[in-house]
Amino acid sequence: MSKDGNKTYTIQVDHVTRVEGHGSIKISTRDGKVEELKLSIIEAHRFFESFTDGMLPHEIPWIVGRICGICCVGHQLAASKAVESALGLAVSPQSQRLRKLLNESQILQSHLLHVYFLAIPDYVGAPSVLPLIKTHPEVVRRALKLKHLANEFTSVIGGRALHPMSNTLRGWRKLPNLDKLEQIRERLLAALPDLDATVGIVKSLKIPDFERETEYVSLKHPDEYALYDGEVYSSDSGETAPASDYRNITNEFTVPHSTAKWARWHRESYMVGALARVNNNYNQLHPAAQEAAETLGLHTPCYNPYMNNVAQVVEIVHCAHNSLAMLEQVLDDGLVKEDISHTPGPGHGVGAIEVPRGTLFHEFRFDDEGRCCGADAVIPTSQNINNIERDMKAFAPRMVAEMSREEVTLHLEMLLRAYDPCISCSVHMLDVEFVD
Amino acid sequence: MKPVDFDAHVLTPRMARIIEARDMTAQERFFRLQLPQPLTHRPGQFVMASILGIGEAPISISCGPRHDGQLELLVRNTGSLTHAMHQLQAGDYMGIRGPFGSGFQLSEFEGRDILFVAGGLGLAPLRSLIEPVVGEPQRFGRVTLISGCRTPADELYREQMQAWAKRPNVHVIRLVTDTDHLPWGGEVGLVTAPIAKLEMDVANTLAVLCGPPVMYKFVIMELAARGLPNAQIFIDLERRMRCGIGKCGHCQINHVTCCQEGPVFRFSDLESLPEALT
Amino acid sequence: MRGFLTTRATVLDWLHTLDQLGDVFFPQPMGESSFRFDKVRKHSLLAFEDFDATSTEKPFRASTCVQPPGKKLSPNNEQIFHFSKNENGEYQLTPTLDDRQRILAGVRPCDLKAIHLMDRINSDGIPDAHYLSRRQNTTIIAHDCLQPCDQHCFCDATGSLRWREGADIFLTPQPEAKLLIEALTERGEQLLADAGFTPCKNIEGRKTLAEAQRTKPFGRQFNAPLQQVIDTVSNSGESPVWDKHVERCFSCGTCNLVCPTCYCFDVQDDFNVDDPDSGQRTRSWDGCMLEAFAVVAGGHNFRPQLAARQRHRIKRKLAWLPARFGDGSFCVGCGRCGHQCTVDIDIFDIANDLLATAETKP
Amino acid sequence: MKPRIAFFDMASCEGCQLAILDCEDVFLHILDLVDIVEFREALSEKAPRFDVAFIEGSINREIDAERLRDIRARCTWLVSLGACACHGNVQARSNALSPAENLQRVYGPEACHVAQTDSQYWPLWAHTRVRAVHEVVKVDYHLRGCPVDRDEFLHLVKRLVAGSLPRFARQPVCVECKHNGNECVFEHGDTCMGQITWGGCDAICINGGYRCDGCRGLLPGVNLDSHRALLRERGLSDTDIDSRYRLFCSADVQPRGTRP
Ligand SMILES: Cc1cc2nc3c(=O)[nH]c(=O)nc-3n(C[C@H](O)[C@H](O)[C@H](O)COP(=O)(O)OP(=O)(O)OC[C@H]3O[C@@H](n4cnc5c(N)ncnc54)[C@H](O)[C@@H]3O)c2cc1C
Ligand code: SF4
Ligand code: SF4
Ligand code: SF4
Repeated sequence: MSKDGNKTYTIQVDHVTRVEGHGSIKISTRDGKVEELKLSIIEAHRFFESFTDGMLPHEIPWIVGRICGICCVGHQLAASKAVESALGLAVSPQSQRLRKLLNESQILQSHLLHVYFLAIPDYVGAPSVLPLIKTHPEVVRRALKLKHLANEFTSVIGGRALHPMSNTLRGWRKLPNLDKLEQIRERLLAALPDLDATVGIVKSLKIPDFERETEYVSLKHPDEYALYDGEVYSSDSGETAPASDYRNITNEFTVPHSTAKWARWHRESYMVGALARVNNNYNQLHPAAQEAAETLGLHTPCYNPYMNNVAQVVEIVHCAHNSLAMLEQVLDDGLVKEDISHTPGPGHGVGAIEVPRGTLFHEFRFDDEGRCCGADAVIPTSQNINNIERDMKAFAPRMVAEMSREEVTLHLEMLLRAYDPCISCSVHMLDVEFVD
Repeated sequence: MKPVDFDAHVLTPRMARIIEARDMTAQERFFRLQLPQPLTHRPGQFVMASILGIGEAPISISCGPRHDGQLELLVRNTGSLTHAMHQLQAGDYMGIRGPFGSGFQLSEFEGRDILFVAGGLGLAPLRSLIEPVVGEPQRFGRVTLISGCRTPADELYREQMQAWAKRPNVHVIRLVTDTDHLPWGGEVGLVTAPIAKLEMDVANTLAVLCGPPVMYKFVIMELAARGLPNAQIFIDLERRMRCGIGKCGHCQINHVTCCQEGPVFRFSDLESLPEALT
Repeated sequence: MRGFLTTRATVLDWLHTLDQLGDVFFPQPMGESSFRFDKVRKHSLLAFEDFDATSTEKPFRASTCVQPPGKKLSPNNEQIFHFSKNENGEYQLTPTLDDRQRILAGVRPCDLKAIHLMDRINSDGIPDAHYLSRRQNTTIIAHDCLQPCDQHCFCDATGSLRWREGADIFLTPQPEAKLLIEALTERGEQLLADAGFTPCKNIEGRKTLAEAQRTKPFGRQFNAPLQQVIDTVSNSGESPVWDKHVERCFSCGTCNLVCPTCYCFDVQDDFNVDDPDSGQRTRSWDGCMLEAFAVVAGGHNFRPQLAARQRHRIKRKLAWLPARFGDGSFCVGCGRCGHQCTVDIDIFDIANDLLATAETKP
Repeated sequence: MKPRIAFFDMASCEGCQLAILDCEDVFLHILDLVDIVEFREALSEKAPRFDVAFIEGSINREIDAERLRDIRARCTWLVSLGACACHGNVQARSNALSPAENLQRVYGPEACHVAQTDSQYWPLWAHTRVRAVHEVVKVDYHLRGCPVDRDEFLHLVKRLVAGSLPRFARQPVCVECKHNGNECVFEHGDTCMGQITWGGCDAICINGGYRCDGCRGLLPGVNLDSHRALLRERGLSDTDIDSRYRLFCSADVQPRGTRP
């Protein structure tokens, strides 16, 4: 029975806080039944398709990072891969390794931010991270320390933490400083106990008990836990498809209450992101990360979307250990200045990469002069949003029956935050009809 | 290179306690400071005044030489440091370095008639010379002060000017360009206006000017019209200054540094400095 | 004073041992084609001068470093003092004087003269403690040039090519990748005392050998003797030459910021976020070509026109400071300003243009 | 009382807010100096009034402009945070097309029609033109760059907290590039916008091996003719040059009549 006396009400949460970008949730109930539930994306559009027009190949990865600050590295790398594929440019093993480091540094940054700043406050009943400074100072201090380390990690590899400039087509304009890489390695090593403590905190959180099975989609790679490279895998079909097939995977469509587009593949909706990746590629996680998953009670396949935050912690552990191993290799091998020249020309290419929130696709086309004449990007959040609304619709009747209005609101917001949606991106997506 | 002796504290201020702070106008705040040791300054010199952590700027010493370690400054709110200075109260501290600059040699003024022309805030530095001159009437000749500002509300040191005016041999002309419908006992016009009518013993008069750059050209034209030689005119120049010791380069005017050779110049010396009065 | 003759390789090893005394700096390659005056580390590539242009070893021919070595004596963002409050609530101010030993090696004659001129500036009037503290704890190992470093060089024309004053040790390239090493001061003598180099018996003969090898004429030459250049620039007030040379100028200040005899600075205060009662004052390199350089409170700009700022810059080098110090040209002819200016505005061309217009005047 | 500061985001990548969250090492100390009362990306709290409002992002719709006017009325100082707020940034490139064309390009003709005719949705969709913040309300300070420089942000906050005023050097990127002793980009054959771009970033892109693409906007009164001529001499066509100037739209909207 509803704790709330009034069973007929409408909750409207505009400008949901502690998410990237602007979303709003509307739920109307009548006599304890959910009449309407809508997840709207109210972010203003930024019309990215109009701005890649006419750009030179090397400018694309640099500029499309501006789609989203928090996933700027992911956009930069996806675009680099797409443009390189369009122009047939080779990337050396050294550059590939640096790119993987760059990507994992950003996954660390982003997951830490979301787990500590956006998710944990909900679980301890705080409106934000600020009150935690008084109630849980050691947690906040640890969060800030880890986040700072992850940022500097990105800076040392990429030139700065946001919109890094050192990576370009084919590789590095200016190689990272080896002394600084060594320092980062030492600091990462020293931070491993802080990761254990992070696992400890998240273990103590009471994750809402809700399950809805869906289709889980992520990249898959034969040799490693797929983050930078791989083909697109579906838990429904159990098969992979090449990234260039992304249009047949995402099947984007528009709904009027949202400035972001929606997606579906084998069923009415699918999920991408940390939980999808852990579900699909559990065996390739670093042993320390598998151990963390054990500790945290994350057993695959896991159908609870709230567990996405837990999966993020598992990935934090994975990326830290994996980065350490890669850093050691780089320090052993040293870095050599490589030829990264290229000539702009015509071409068409697609690139896919795993970013914190899921699989990101970029596609570009260049005319005979090497100027961009077609661009498209499908962002994780626009793939997830459909699934989120369906989760909400599935959970809402139970919520309305069992919880107060405040709790309903909180649980809906928490669900949105659990997905770690990047609404900015979802509206900032690229798309143009292609002129073949 | 041969070793050179230096003062390690040359760019590091000493802290001075504010013993009096009050707004003189909406834009200018008056400070009286107590220094650990007296500055032993000459009239016309300046100090580098600072708030630690905010910044430092040249500020003219606006009181005559004194031995009690007190120092008076008048600060106009124009930017980042002076804005912060306007929040300072008695009991707060200011950093002080100096005194710097040439200043005036009192002996040069002995027995001479002196004409002071002050535009706006220019009265503050001139006051450091007017005070000792008015204080020893037997040592100096006739003193005339022309002080102009925008409106009556902007006038500085009003009571003190009224007091000076009561002394024998001191003549004070106070002007505003606009009364702004406020009560006003002085005249209306520019500081240049009274010069033509002044009683003046041209051979024995020294003129001392301080005000905004635009003022100088016109005052000098009037003085020239009265036949006052350039060697008898002193001008107090303003430049950007960052160090006060002739190193930061900002105050350089042709081959001289305003903070060392200036800020007070004899006008005849400025003839070789074409940039001085731009 | 004594002299030695030894191979470059030996000198290199010796330089590496000097870091026990303090930081050792030497020109080293950076970027695609530039050099940086940088700390000598284990695997640093040091850019020596060669006796003749035949050496295939790379990179031996160093062009001037982007930032001159003298800047190590007044670094950008140099701390002047730091402050904090003690328990009694009183401010404590401590001037920051850097008296660590350091060695500037591989300093070319033009930069050596520039350091000498900065010594003059900083000892003049009220001495600058922060510069002098560094300078007096610095040993300079200078290195002769037998060929102009690039097409911008005009050090000979400004009287810097044969400059020796200020160096403690002087290196002169010799055939077969050897160097003549001379102690010029007591300090240099001490430094060389236990280096174990082979003494050179015929120092003068070795110097003559190098002099004979020197390119002649060396670098660009003014169209008149230096004194005439100084006189002409000194007498050039309003001139169309100034306007001509700023048509393409960006007022970007690069020419100031790379010049070894530009020393203007701006001052900044800051307090610490974790303890707002503590903080520091620092100074950073400024430049008279920048628009805001001569702006005072209220917004009045004493040099609003680009041409006036350009004239100011040139006249400081070739008129006012020479007049004030009587030490010849304050432009040492290193060519950096013309080289680094993206639109090729060059003090050398300006001086020659002023000479030409002065000649055509009746 | 501690100054109350608030952050608001309009159309942006939210990177500038992140750049501020990136002050982790000093974050707790900043909180000793100021009260952060709104920061949607990190907090749920909301406040009616504040001393300093930071606006991130460009103004793309009338509903955003309304929201901005409301914020202006509730604060003492208003600061444009980052290139989007200062001059529209990359999304202002869409200003070359009409709003309807832009909508059609992204969402297709049908959705474009619905969006513009269905009153339930049109405020959400009604894209006008991408505007900088100072085109809508008075702006006291501009924190430039894509993203902003955290040191400049700290400087501004510290100065306002201390009762002083922030000062941002009005000088091109070349100054900081030379402070760092970098090799000029022109030296290795590429071209750079450093000479005409507002500095304050410590020339970070050149330090990182790239060039300056002008994300901080044109320095007022720069010699643009000379720059264009120089790029032409370096082999760029006028199309290339325009495309470069428009990369961050830095040459389009100049903040004027406001404190630098
Ligand atoms: C010898 C001498 C004596 C002086 N005596 C006095 C005195 O007695 N009383 C007094 O009040 N003042 C005096 N001044 C003036 C005083 O030094 C200035 O008002 C002070 O330096 C302002 O500092 P600030 O930090 O408050 O202003 P700032 O923040 O430095 O700004 C001051 C003004 O400079 C301009 N400015 C600053 N930076 C820039 C920039 N980057 N770009 C463009 N413009 C800029 C602006 O127009 C601004 O209004 C004297 C000056 C000199 C040289
Ligand atoms: S470097 Fe060239 S463009 Fe820049 S200020 Fe100097 S002369 Fe002008
Ligand atoms: S003016 Fe130019 S050539 Fe002369 S010393 Fe300075 S940088 Fe070198
Ligand atoms: S690289 Fe760019 S910013 Fe640096 S000096 Fe050259 S033009 Fe200026």
